Amino acid sequence: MTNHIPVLIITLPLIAAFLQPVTGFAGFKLRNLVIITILLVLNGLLFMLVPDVALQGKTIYYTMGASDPSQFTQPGISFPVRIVLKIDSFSLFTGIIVGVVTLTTFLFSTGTVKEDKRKSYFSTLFLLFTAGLMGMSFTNDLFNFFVFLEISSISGAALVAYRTYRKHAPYAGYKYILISTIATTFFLFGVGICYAQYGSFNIQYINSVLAHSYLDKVAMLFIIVAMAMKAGSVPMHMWVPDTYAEAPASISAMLKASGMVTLCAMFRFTFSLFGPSSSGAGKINYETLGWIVIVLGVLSMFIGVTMALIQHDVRRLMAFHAVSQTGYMLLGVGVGIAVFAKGDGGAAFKAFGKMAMVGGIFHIMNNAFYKNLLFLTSGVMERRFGTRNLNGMIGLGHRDTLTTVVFMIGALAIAGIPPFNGFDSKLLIYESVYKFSPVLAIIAMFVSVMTLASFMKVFYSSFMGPRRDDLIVEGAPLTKGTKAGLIILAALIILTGLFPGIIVDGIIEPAVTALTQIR
Amino acid sequence: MLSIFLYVTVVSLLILSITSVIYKRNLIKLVIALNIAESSVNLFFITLAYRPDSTAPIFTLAPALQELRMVLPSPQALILTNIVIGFATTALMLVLAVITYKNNGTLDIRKLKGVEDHD
Amino acid sequence: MKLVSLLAMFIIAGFMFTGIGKLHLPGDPAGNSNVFSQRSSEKTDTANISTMDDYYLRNGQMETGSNNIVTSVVFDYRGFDTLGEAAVLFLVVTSISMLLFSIIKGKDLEETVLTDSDGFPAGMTRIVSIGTVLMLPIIMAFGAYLVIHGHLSPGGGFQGGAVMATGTALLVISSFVVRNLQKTYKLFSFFESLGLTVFIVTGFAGMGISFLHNFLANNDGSFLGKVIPLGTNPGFLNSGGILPILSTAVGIEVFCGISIILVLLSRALNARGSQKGGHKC
Amino acid sequence: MSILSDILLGLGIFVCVISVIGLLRFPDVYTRLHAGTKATTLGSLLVVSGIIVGFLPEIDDSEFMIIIHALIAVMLIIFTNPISAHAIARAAMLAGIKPAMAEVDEYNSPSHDISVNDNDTNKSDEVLKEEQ
Repeated sequence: MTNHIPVLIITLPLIAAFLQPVTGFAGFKLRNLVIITILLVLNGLLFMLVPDVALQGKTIYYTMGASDPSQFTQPGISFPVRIVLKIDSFSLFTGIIVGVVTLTTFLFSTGTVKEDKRKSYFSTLFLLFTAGLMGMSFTNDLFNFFVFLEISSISGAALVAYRTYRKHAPYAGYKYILISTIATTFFLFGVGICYAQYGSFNIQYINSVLAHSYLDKVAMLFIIVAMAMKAGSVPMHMWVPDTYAEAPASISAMLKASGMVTLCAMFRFTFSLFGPSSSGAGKINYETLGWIVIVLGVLSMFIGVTMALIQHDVRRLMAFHAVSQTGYMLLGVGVGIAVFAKGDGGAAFKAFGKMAMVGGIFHIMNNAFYKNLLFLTSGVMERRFGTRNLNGMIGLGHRDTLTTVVFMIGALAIAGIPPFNGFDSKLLIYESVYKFSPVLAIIAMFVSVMTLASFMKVFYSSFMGPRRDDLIVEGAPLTKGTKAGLIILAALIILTGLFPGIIVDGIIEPAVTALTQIR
Repeated sequence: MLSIFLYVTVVSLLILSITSVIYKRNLIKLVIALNIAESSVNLFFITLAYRPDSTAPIFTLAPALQELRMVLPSPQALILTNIVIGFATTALMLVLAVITYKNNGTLDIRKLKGVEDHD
Repeated sequence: MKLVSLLAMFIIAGFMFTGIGKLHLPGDPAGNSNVFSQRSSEKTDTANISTMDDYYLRNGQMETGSNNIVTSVVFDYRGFDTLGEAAVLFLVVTSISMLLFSIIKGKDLEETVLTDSDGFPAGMTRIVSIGTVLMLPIIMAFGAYLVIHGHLSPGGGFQGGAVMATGTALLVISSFVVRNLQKTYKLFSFFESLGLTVFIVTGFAGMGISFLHNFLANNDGSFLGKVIPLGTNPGFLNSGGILPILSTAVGIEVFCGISIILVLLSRALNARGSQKGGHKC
Repeated sequence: MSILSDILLGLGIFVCVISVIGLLRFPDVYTRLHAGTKATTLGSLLVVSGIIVGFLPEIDDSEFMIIIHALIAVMLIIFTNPISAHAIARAAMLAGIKPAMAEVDEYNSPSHDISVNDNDTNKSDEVLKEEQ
């Protein structure tokens, strides 16, 4: 059974979702138990793969329906004819993010989403969202990636509109699916151009025969634009505040995870699909591409944080911070891309480019953890006061000690204060980007300071101040599941912050190596 | 030049649909625009699969094996998938538009701009 | 903002218009157009093949036991895509019922059938009702034919299911109203779930070798496993391995899913809670 | 035989093109329905008969199948097109869409079993106008 792990990771949530009409009738306790078990099993399977894949650098293939599934191609032919799943260190890294985020988010949502008939639909869609994100992480087939992208975006849109009684929630869902559909149409166009030239959909095969023609660059434009649109980087970030603000708190966290996975996929397409291959003649100009990514990143950072400073709505504020944090990752990886194929034989890449990429990729993981924690605590705040407006919140620190502590942890982590995990990845980015271009590093630090200021505002206005029990709408204590979700994320933030070496050496460094290795 | 005409149609449809996404304000019309974009992608794939003087890739009642030429099968399978996904997206968007109309009393994007005001 | 996006659109359009000149001409795709010229009877024949599609055309018939190569691509070679596609449909049915059950409340969940003096439903005219009664069996039979013969002739689970769902659409527009929405929904939802479960369980049944492995094809010939002769043949219903099973499962799922969407949408548009008459949306 | 088939095909396509122009040019639902269903019924009938006539001289198994399919298609078109046109027209009337540029007396007559509320009609017009 061990060599079937890749397909089990994707199909287990699918089965659980398909059986929801049955388990949903059997009572919500059983249903929650089943889902938590499935998500725990998923995490277990993912961590089972860590010794083989991340530490020893093996690559696991799974060919659907073939007589020998662990082979990449069938005997006698040089190209894969079936759908292939591929687990290398980078996709495992993506999968671990998804696994941890879905587990904690579902634990949180057991206590916060109202338990009624529609909750069954909620958990079905949640499981399908998980399956879509897992499929996006592990598939090695462009069209299959498209299918899973659609699964995640449709379930995301439906979940954004979950609270239909709110005035604007359906419109936010509409906006999300509109953007997603445009993005997936562009993506499919890029896939079609790749297929027209090489007659295949397999990422690894296309990369091995890539000719770096003009059409490839057009295809790359389409695919990168689509991915950036879904990830919410700056020119296409208009949908982010509306959707993140109107969705339930746990779904905002899931949308954030979806953005992270899309970003990872964008990096994977940049390197593994359109990266340098052995056969190609005219290479893609990596320096230009890197600078484009860097400019997008800096714009995202700056616009995101300046827009966040003036917000009075806690969720919109956090959504703009999500845009701003995306900028850090784009900056780190962009510096890596810019020096990736420089003419100095990879000296600059070894000197600081790889470190910048490690910083950027590490920041994806850290950001997924602390941003989720912040979104979840904002859910608690919204629930307590019945509003998202910061002017209507005061003195929550007197009531909810746990929420206060975890919000503090998340806010300090996002601002890059030691000893939390945001500090480690931001330090890596600052150091390496400073060697590339000092101005960029200074901008990044400035944005970090503004982030701290913005979160101090939130903390001061909602947690400090006199105790006002008359403003509290919902005073029931948090359930065990909600607390467990918050505590797990906070513990992960502190552990990653205290021992960054283990994570970087164990997961991040192999992931970057797998991403940038030249076939 | 005539043979490239199909590709020109594909690109024109895509540009048409994206332009109407930018300029139209009615939620239902946006759905129609996205459907046009999806049709353009479907046409693109079907164009890639075409071979002259070929039959559909079905052996039941096909001509004899020696003179058999068939069009490429996998783009057809893919656009089958894409059509179903497009149907799903369209249905969900229409439902969201209906509920938006019930909540706000309008389908005009300009009047729906008040998303940012909380509560 | 609009000007910026329009400018970006024009840049992308420029890229596309310069790009399409470099695409291969329609009717001149990659691969060998004479794939079948030297076909031997071996099971996996790799000579004279340069692309994935050539492989499908040349070996698909023998490997999957299906005369229709498109079906064998949909359900066998790229079966995982089809699983995802079925999941998309399930997903959208789930989300639509989640969203619409928040609108349809109280009395809208149950509705009595209004009939005229001769027992036909009121609302639409007699012409439409009689036309529906006459057309419904033909539509259902044709849909079932498409589903079952998916591996022999053009068709398959999705197309057949959609054709069958047009029968539901006919019932809806000719005002054969559903008496109890909850019960109908539960019935359809059960069968939809059943179809998907059959699909995925069939996938797991081949798990001894690999997920979605076509373990029934080219067997003894008693049950869906007939070894079909190479090349053109009249088509045998009991060939195709797991393809007919998957096709039927998908057909049931699509029929029930689209029916749920149609019924719920028509009911939501006629919901009394919002406005009188249901034609405003 | 083949000349006859070509003539029939050409006529059918001509009628279909005319109906498309009608769809674009006519002012309201009812006249568009006229163009969209009646003309296409005739057009598809002509096209199908052209196909049948074209296949008649050299008849064998697969051609025979095509002819049978075409005949069934013709029968279904003849049967369903008028019914669907009727259903659409009635739905449009139930929805309160008035014919453009036409004075219809029986529209608001009390003998008609479905009465249309005038306020609703105006409102739906507003909704239609909002998109500009």
